[in-house]
Amino acid sequence: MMTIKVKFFASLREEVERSEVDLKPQGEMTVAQVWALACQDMPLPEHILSAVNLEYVSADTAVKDGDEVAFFPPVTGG
Amino acid sequence: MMTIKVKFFASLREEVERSEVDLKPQGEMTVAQVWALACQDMPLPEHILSAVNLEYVSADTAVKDGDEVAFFPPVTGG
Amino acid sequence: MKVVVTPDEFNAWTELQAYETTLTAQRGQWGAVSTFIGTMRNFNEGDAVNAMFLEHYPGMTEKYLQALSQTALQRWEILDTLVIHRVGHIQPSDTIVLVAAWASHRASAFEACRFLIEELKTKAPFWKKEILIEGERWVEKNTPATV
Amino acid sequence: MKVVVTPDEFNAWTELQAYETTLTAQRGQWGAVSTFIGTMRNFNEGDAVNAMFLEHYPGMTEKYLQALSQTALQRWEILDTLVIHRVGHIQPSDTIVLVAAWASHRASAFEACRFLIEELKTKAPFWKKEILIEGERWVEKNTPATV
Repeated sequence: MMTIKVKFFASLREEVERSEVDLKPQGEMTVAQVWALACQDMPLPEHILSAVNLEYVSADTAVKDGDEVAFFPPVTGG
Repeated sequence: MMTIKVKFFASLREEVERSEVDLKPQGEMTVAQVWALACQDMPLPEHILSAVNLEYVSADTAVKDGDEVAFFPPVTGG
Repeated sequence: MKVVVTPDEFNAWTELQAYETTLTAQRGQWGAVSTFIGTMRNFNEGDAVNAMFLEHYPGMTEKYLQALSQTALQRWEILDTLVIHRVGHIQPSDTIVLVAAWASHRASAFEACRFLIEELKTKAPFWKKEILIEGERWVEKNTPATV
Repeated sequence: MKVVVTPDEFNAWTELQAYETTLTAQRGQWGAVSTFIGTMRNFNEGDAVNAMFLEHYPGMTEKYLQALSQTALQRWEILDTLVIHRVGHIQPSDTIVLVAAWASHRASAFEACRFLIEELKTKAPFWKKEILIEGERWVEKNTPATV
């Protein structure tokens, strides 16, 4: 069994009504599958960005045990 | 009789060995003629810039009584 | 090279002066410094903005800005960079972001500085929430680079 | 808008901070400040430079820089500008020139700032003489905008 930490930021955090959740999936997963598991099969919105271990990744990236997966809306800093 | 103040700057000032000269020409003159009168008919070097009353002008600009005419090399500030 | 993400108010000019005095080894080598400072305006898209909350992704934000500064240092002939970004609760006219590049010549300084702010604005994980007279709203996108 | 031509050493960051505090009416309106600072390097064209003498045309230089600032204020959506240029005897690492533009958005700030320094370098009546170990030489041309 793996442990995956999932984080949500900004407007997405408010939408999914949580900032962080720990998942314990049985087998290998992609970022998209992590989203589906964390968000009860709500579709992953197209504009949402994802990161694994603090680096941008695409939704088909494989996730390993202990990874931190983050989802967030387009950035607006500066 | 007119009075024209002529100024030279930087390397040109060193070349003509003076920074300022007052001319008292008899009649109307262009900037090029002011140069010729001030510099004993030495040809006006092509790269030399000229100004009348603190504004850039071309060598064929007419000069009036009381004007300040300046000649200087390409600028290198900043 | 220095990157700071801070919840504390900062004065851009004081930070620039303080950082520059630490560049003792490069003194006399740089001839050009280009800086950009972003401050909070009291209006946006036609509405008065009373305050702002700036969220970030602790860890990823700093890592992204470090990598961005390294990229700038590799891509242009520049000697050093400074990036400071504010997070948390922000008041109008507060400084939000400061980027700076020191170089021998001006073209590299300007280009690296512009690169830093454009990349930061489009890719660094920060999110602005505006506090208006009537409620709050997340900023959905930044002003494009051309405006 | 302020233009200063001065024989006195100045600290760019202190001047920027001091000038910005006078912009009380525009506080909260600007969101972007772009600055460029030119300092004296201790080398040029492969030679060590010990000192520099910066000549100018008193009267015309100030007039040119005032007109240049006005042009920038008309051509871009900017709120204010600051230009300071040193003249006379200068030592390596001294600040020679400072230009700054305050604007609502960053593109105007960057473009106006770049315009100010490029026009200043190619048209404002200043001339640099470098004092080398073996004698002096007039600088014949500035580094082009693209380097």
